[in-house]
Amino acid sequence: MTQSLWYRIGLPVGVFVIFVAIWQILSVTGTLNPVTFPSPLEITIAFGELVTRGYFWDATRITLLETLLGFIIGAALGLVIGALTGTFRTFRTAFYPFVVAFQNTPRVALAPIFLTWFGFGITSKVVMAAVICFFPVVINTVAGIAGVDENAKTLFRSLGASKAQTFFRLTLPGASAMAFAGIKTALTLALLGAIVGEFVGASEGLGVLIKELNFQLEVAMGFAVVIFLAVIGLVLYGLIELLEKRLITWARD
Amino acid sequence: MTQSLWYRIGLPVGVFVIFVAIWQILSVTGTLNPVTFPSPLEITIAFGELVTRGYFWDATRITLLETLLGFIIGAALGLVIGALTGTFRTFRTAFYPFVVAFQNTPRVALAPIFLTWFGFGITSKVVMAAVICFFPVVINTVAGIAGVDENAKTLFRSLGASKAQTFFRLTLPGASAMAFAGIKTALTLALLGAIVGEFVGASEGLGVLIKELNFQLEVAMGFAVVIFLAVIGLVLYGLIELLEKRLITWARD
Amino acid sequence: QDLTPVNVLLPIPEGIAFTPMIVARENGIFADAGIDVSTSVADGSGYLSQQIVAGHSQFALMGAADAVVSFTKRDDVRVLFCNQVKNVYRIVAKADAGIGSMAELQGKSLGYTEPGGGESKLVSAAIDEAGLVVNDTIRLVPIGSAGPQSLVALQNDTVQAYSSSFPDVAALAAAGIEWVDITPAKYSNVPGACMVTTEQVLATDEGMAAATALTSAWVQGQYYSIENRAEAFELVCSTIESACENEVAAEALFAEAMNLITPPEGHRPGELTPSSWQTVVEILASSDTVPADLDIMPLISGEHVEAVIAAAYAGR
Amino acid sequence: MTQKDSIAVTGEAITLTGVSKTYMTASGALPVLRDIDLHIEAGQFVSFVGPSGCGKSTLLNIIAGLVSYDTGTVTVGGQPPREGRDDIGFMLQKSVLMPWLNVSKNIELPFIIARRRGADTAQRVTDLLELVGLSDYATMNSWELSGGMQQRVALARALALDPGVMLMDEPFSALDEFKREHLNIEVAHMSERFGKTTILVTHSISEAVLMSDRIIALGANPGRMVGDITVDLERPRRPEMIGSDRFQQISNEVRAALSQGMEESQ
Amino acid sequence: MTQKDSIAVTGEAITLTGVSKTYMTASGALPVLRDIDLHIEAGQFVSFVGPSGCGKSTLLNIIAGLVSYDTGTVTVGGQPPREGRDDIGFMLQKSVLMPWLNVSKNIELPFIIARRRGADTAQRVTDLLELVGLSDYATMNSWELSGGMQQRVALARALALDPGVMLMDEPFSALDEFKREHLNIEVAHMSERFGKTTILVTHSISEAVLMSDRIIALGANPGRMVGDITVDLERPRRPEMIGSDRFQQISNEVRAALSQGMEESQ
Ligand SMILES: Nc1ncnc2c1ncn2[C@@H]1O[C@H](COP(=O)(O)OP(=O)(O)OP(=O)(O)O)[C@@H](O)[C@H]1O
Ligand SMILES: Nc1ncnc2c1ncn2[C@@H]1O[C@H](COP(=O)(O)OP(=O)(O)OP(=O)(O)O)[C@@H](O)[C@H]1O
Ligand SMILES: [Mg+2]
Ligand SMILES: [Mg+2]
Repeated sequence: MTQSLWYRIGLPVGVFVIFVAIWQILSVTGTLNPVTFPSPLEITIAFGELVTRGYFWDATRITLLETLLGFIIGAALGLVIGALTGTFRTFRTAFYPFVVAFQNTPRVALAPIFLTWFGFGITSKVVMAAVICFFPVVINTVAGIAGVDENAKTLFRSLGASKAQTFFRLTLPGASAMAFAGIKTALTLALLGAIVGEFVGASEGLGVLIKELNFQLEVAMGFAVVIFLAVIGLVLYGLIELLEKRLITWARD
Repeated sequence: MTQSLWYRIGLPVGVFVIFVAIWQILSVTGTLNPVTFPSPLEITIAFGELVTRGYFWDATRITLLETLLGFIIGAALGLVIGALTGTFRTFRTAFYPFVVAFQNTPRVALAPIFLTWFGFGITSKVVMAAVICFFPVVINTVAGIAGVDENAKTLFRSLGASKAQTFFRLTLPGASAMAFAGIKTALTLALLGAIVGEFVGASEGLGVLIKELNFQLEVAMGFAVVIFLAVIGLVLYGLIELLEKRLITWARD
Repeated sequence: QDLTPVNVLLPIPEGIAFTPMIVARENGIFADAGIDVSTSVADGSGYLSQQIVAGHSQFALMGAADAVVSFTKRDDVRVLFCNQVKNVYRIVAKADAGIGSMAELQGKSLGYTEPGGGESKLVSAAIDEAGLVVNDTIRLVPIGSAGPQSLVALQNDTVQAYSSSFPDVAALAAAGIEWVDITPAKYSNVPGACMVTTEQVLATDEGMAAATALTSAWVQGQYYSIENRAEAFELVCSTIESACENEVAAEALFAEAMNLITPPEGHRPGELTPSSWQTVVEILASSDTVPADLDIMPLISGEHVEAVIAAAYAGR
Repeated sequence: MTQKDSIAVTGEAITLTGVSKTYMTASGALPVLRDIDLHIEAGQFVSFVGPSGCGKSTLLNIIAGLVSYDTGTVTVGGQPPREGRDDIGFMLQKSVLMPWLNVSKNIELPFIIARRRGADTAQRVTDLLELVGLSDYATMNSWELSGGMQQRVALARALALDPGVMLMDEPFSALDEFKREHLNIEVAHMSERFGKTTILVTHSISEAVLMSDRIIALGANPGRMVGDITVDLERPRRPEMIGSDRFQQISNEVRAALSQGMEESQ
Repeated sequence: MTQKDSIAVTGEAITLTGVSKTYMTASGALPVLRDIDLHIEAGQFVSFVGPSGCGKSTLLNIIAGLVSYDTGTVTVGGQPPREGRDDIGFMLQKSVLMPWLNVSKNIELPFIIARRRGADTAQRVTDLLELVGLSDYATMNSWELSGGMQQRVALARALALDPGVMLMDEPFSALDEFKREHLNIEVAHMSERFGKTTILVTHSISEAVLMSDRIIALGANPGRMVGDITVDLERPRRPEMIGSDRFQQISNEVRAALSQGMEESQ
């Protein structure tokens, strides 16, 4: 019953090709309005033009910078807060309800407020990215720490391990697989946060570029940028998965 | 070691009160700029005024409608696609990569496109909400189906259960606890999607109201709306948890 | 009798800026003309032009710059009238900054709402003309439309001047910022938001009828608003409560809105003037968005457009 | 065909001739069973013991019709096995009760799947509950029961359609030794009382001796029969027998057969 | 204090006098152990058997210093127990190897925690690996080992600091009967060889008889000693002994003590 590699790769690629082909045909026959729904060919050509433009790469750099800074800050804070929450009962009781409450607030509504607090440079976008990717890391870190094997804890106690030893030699590695799952989600969310931030107010970045292309009715180019963002999302996801494989070598299934 | 109820409720409430008190003091002493950071008292008063306004409740109604419609459509589709993906290997191989790829796209970037495709009425916000809450449901449903006890499957086979019987009497209830966890996330995300949609273009709704109040520099009222959204998020979360408790009576831990 | 439904796309939600439309609706002028006008809203004109060019919508009220860009993409795009006959975009300096003209922005920071859109083109054109260079002799900061963030940016001197559409300028004025208008004079008569449609719509009897009814009723709304300011203000505030939450801001905004729909001596409200449209082309051409030799006349004239205009101003 | 209003005596004979089975795995063909010849008489209680991975479950699944075989023939009550035969009851290692169904609904499940729920089903469920001593727990949630009670519900479910043949794959492995002995005796009694043909897969030699009429010892690589030991302890079985000399003799016979089988494998 | 370069003989005596323990739970006070008096000589191998929940683990944890007690005194090698005493080795039901550490790093863990890693640690780990027969697996990931191999790593780890006392809480419960017997014998041999005082908690009577010098039977509600049976089988122990008459006699004695205890509890 194991599927061959050919099947596992061929089938989705086939589906993709058919999808694009139908889209192209619908475009050529005029069923799809070229203004609101450019054809794959037009989008490809537009992308070809886009990559020759310096401003496109500037925008990409800015957005990536915001994403990565936001991710690093958000994930690091998430790990620290998650570790505190998971380790100290009182901390958990006192602050975790707020973490959960905050996670249930539609955080885009905060974008304008961040603009006010953190200014018009990249800081407010970095903060938006950080805030949005903070929560999954906290929640997964807490869950990971809660999931550390009780037997292993007993073992460490019996060995007379200090609090620090238990934390660094058991809790941290034990929770890391779970925490990393949160970190993986966080990276994608950081990109989202950066784009939201740019939409609300920014002078540079791919979010801004989408708006500008929209004004100029360069719809195909706008689509190209959106698809490019999807690819960035996938590449970031792939990279973080690679990192995970290297760091959490012992995770199975 | 069990914490008393008093402690579990008193501690976070205490933290909240202290937080609000410090905020109020900083506001009164002028450390916080009232334009960017109105005091809790001002926000409370502004909220008191807001609830007397008809337009506030109209906006609430619209946003809730978008959220709930988007949630119902997105969650229902997510369940169906998740069930197909989880049940049929070929379907999974062919389409799941796209589900994952799409999940990694910053979907706010799609908001303008949805506006173009689905018009300026509430449809585009409903679609945004649906799209954003679709994925967690798909992913959790697939995971839930994958997690159905192999032994139970063998039991059903030994009883000679038909595909339909196995699906409705084992797979569906067996996956429901996991799927519901996705549905819980989805509801919060639907609210987020609706607000994002409104930010990009809408004539009514709480997202629009936030913009309008910001424009008039009614900052305290703007904050009140954001906090109100947080409360809506929490209430929705609470309701869906209640529903979960009623439906998935057998879930423990 | 049955009213014909007409949907108009707006770049911002209904509010004080659209007083003539609200007057026309509330006072039954639209109904008398046989139409029932509803609106849909997107965040900015860019989305509206897409809808018009794609043929998904029949009428949209959009910035003049967007109308011109649409026209370059689809040559049967037509403008019927403008809601404001004067420039809706302003470049203003804080009164205490000692800036009296564009040229004096040298070494200063100019706030503007956002990149992309007609306003940013006007800003770049104005900066070019003043001989300034962005990121060198002048800094541009996107501080968004009126709101706490732009107010703070002005208060704490992050920017010394601001460019945006008139409602933002008015709202910030109401919040205590004193302005000096430094918009170059040549831009003062650039049209504001204008009603855009296509020949495709006007070529049908129904489309022509709707366009005529919409234009004449809206223009009547403009006349009424100019002549009965107090009543018009009252009407808008009672119709759209949320827009008048801050009364001072609302009044300031209303005054400015009226100023912009009030035509210069010898002109009619909403009237299309070729020279002001030519200015729009110049602005866009300076940033290579449209060709400098674009012939703008087909956009604002032609058999159908003229027939609509003739009917709208009949008797005025 | 089967009586529905009481627990009937309906043992069926099981015959395997020359059964072989090879799994195709990613790393090549894996022969799991070779040339199994086995005849089990109607009403006999047989246990399969053998090292992990020797093919006990595979063999049981073949008899249940859940797994196909490559060569040979299998008949249960004269018919080839297939899934969903309601004269074969299957009981797995875990009790796998559906947590969303209460105790009696769990027992009712086979009737629903077989589309045989009728006017008499409720009565039948009541009888079964009484049989396994859970009459007072009919409407309990299945996860509120202790492990042993869950096993009894699974037993009632396996008996629901009154099968002539009971197949049990390590049904008691989740219990501790004390509870296990207790349930062993109960199941042995039930089987004695209704004369059903029963096959039990187990890792515990004493469990096999305590319950069975006959023990089949299996060896690994590939799975084959390395011993066929008759258990001539009197019935009904009692826990005290565990200490008896005869019990120990038989246990040692099984142990010896298994050791022999292991050596041959190496 | 302890020799580090070889596996030393360092058994220590364990004495409990009048030990009682009551847990405070949400539903009130739960007396778990009452008046336990027990003296275990240096080098003795003792098993605790008894029904689930009777307090076996609690008693073991008290001796390990992991759980406090209410009344009485406990000494291990003359000292009161406490966590982190490196003359007490603890082995749990699950082998709990750290998956992020390879086999030898897992064995090294006690040295690291006790801040006793030195120049000779590597040699010591090599010795231990040899002792448990895993020399070839030093750099394997712990999750790549079979269950039995994992148990042996856990054993090596428990022996790492060369403790005089070994405490084992159901260390073999995860294994099937065949693997289990094999490991039982190995551990019995190790204990014989090094003369360590050993306490084993188990649910399996035959495991207890096979390995121990003495078996303490516990009864429940609250936990108390209901039997103290001496196992006079010769050493070294061999698997064949399981079938012997003496083995069965002793098993039955234990069984009887447990039944007795259960009746008293009801
Ligand atoms: N579906 C399958 N595909 C491939 N190999 C299988 C499959 N099922 C079982 N096997 C292999 O067949 C052999 C026998 O498996 P089986 O489950 O019958 O053993 P068992 O005797 O029941 O073992 P245990 O006592 O551990 O339950 C094992 O080597 C196993 O890995
Ligand atoms: N931390 C605790 N708090 C409260 N009660 C506890 C605690 N630990 C154990 N108990 C209770 O004490 C009793 C004895 O538990 P213990 O784990 O010692 O039993 P055991 O004999 O080891 O059982 P098993 O054979 O199931 O492992 C049980 O009723 C248990 O519920
Ligand atoms: Mg098996
Ligand atoms: Mg225990």
